Amino acid sequence: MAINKVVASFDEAVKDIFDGATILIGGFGTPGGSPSYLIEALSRQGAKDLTIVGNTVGIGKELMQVVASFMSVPEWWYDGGQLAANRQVRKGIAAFPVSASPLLVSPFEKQLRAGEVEIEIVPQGTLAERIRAAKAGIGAFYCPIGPGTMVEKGKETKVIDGKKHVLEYAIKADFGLIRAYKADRLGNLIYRGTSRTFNATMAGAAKVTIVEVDEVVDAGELDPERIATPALYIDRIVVRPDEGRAQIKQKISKEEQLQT
Amino acid sequence: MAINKVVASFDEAVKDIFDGATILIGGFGTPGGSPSYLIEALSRQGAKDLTIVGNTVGIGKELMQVVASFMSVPEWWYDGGQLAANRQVRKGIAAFPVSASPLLVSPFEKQLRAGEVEIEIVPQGTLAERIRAAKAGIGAFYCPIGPGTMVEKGKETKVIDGKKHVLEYAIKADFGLIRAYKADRLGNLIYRGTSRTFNATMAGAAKVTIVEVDEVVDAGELDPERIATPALYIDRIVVRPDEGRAQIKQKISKEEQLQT
Amino acid sequence: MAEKERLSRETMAFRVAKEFQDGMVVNLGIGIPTLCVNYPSPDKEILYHTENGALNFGPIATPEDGDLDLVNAGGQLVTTKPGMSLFSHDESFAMIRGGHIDLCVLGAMQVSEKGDLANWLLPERGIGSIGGGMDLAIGAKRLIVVMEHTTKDGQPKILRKCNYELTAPECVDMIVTDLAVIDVAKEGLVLKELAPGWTAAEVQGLTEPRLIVSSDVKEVEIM
Amino acid sequence: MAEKERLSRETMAFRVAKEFQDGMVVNLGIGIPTLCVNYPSPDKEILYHTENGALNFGPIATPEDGDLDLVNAGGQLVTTKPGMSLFSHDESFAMIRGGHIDLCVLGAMQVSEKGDLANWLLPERGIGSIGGGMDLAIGAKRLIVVMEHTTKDGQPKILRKCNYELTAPECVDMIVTDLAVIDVAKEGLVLKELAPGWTAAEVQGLTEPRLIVSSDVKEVEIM
Repeated sequence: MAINKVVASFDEAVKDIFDGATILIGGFGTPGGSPSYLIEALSRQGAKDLTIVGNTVGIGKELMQVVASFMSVPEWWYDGGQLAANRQVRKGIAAFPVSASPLLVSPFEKQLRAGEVEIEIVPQGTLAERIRAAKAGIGAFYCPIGPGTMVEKGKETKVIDGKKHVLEYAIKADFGLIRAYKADRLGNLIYRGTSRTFNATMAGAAKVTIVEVDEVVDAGELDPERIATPALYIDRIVVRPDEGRAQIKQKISKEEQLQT
Repeated sequence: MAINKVVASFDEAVKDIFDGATILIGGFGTPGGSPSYLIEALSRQGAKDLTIVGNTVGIGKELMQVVASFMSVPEWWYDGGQLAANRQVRKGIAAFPVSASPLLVSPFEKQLRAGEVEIEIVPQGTLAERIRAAKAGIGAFYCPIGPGTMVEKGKETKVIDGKKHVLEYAIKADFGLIRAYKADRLGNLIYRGTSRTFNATMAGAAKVTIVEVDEVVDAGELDPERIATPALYIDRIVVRPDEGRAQIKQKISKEEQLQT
Repeated sequence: MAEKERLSRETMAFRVAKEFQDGMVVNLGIGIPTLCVNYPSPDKEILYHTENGALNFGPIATPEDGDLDLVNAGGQLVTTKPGMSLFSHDESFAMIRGGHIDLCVLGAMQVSEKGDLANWLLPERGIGSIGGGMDLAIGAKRLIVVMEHTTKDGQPKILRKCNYELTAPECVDMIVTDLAVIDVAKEGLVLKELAPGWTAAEVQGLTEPRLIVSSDVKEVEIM
Repeated sequence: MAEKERLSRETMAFRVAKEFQDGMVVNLGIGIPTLCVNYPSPDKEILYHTENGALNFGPIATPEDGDLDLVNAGGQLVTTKPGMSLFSHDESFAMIRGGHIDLCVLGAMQVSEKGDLANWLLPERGIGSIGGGMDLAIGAKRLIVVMEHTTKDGQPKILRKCNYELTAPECVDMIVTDLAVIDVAKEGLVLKELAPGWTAAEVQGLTEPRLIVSSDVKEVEIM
């Protein structure tokens, strides 16, 4: 039997996500790297009390209309804010939980002010490293970021080479929702531009990693030297509908230097 | 001024390596990934009391003649064994310090038996991770490899998620000698096949990283998505003489699937 | 007395960019720092790093040629450049934490006389976004803060001790404001340059800790 | 009494390969384990991992088409395969340590009744090479040891307690020898299969700890 990790629909890909699960959500907080269709499917699926882990916790569709004034906001863009708006989130673990402007208040921030959700704020690099630690089987690590700030609070510390370090633990998650450019049926992935970001970091870091791609190509079509995520990190692959792809394909033809 | 990290000769590239320095040596223990010309230059340069860090400590030219019966041994292959044979090594840190057969005794093993050098044996993955930790600014990490074995001896331990972990520290080195396939003048690198190995791990992990490549290409010729080592990790680039390149180029034409 | 003129955001960025040396790897924070990209002298080759995973990317893209898959840390669409590389988030912060960034420029809410930086949490909001600021403040080899010298209410932002939550202690090397250029030195804050028309005493009046006036204090060069 | 026939290295590898399931990621140690690559049934797609940085590589290369830049962990030249990927050493061991390898097959000097493994240090040599064995023994989801049942002197290699330095404690799940197939279970060592012509009592006589004979003990299938 040939291995084939492609599943038929976004709904099928997320159907076993359970109440109380911890979910890694890829991307940076911009549309490019966001696993939009997976997030949308999870909001339809309705699992509750989720802990979501990512650079942001998302701003949601309503705020996206506001940021559209200074940032490109395609229709297909969904982020974790959709889950918060849908009241599926119990806790966020993020570096950017709120927008820079106090005037832009996301559903998550509203719920936070009302004491309905929890937040754990983690420096961005420490967040990436804690996720990688889970992928790489590292239990915890001494990190030089955080001493002398609130990040240090309640944590073990150790002075190494004269510099104080804080002990940070791996973030172990149940599911990872990520976004890539192309996959083969085995699960090898390549990304596009800065959309690699947290997606490549999260690939393989949760018990089950589900990836949303533009295209599935034949095994052997991806340059083995360029594969950023080897097949063994990936459990399920779903292909985005054409509208998303079309928009990006148009960009590609304009931008020859960013090789595809 | 355009950045240009290319230096004219191997001798120039290694001339400031000082007595007592700690040196990362890339590769796996096979000719493909070995920074052969840099090692040879360092043996000419003569720095003493070196600590060498790598998967092996090398077997040296004499033993290479013996292993030639079951392994491809090109003339240009040098490994850390050259430095041991030259009595430049005080200590090795390696996963494979001796050959599998007790009958194949390297210069390093002879000196070890005579009490003239020291060895620190490190599990291969822990070695890679300790080198990466230095590159990534992580002071130390709790590793699940080693509990219940001699690797645990004298180290701090911690039970995380019911599993005992051993505290392992970053290996901080003065120089890294690595081997890559192509570079641009900025120091971006690509590797070829399994010769990526410890080379990519070590790139940027020492204070000064020196790379030996087959070819320097124009900036922009390397696919930005395929660059395995971004420019900021590299300090000096030296180009191998033609004989080494010719042999590999011949292989490439035979092996179309391994895309170049 | 009419309010004296302060340096524009562009002049502050111009001044900061003078610190960029040929071959440096530079990370620019959101806001005024981003503007610095326009001013290094053309004989210098600077490699810009953005924490969302690119090194040596090109200038901001025009709306027509932008690509959603190529953005900087502020979410702005940028362009490609020969010799660019792309990488994951863990790799990007390995670069930062591991000391591979030569210079970082960040905005700030407060800076203390010891170089403590506070730039992420407004107490009245109760929540803020750390982002990558902590990592950059500790990890970059040199940190320049660029900010207005005082708050909107005219209160000093350079303080004996920050009262906002810290981003990192003792991390700032240099402060460029709309009034002055100040080095954070072992002996204290050294006033190196003044905005045209301003005196050391006037700037001291808007600064909480004592400034050491450099013997060769000069005027900030205007673009 | 003439010495009874023991299983060949090929048959041992053939038996081990029956444990490979469709879609598994498998890492093979040096020696007999390497031979396993020849025997999984063709309807199964196996992704082979080698710790020096490749996944889903092809068979051993002939001397003519070998490439020095494509070797397995034993230093043998191998070939490419569609769907192959290449990566650094830290990434490769992130895969191993992080539990992404489904099955690993290693050789051994000694195995204890609790599944402790000793496979790297001969006491008489005083020094050995750990290599990646410790990482694989702990990191792989399932570990099969394949080895001769006894030493060259006829001494048991399956012991109550290993007296050589350990590779890892309690890591072995199954032992395939030239005499038997043994499961390492909670209740102890369970004898599942015997080499043709051998009795459980004979194998017990060459094994230090007590073997629990499975109620459905059968003969090892010969190729």
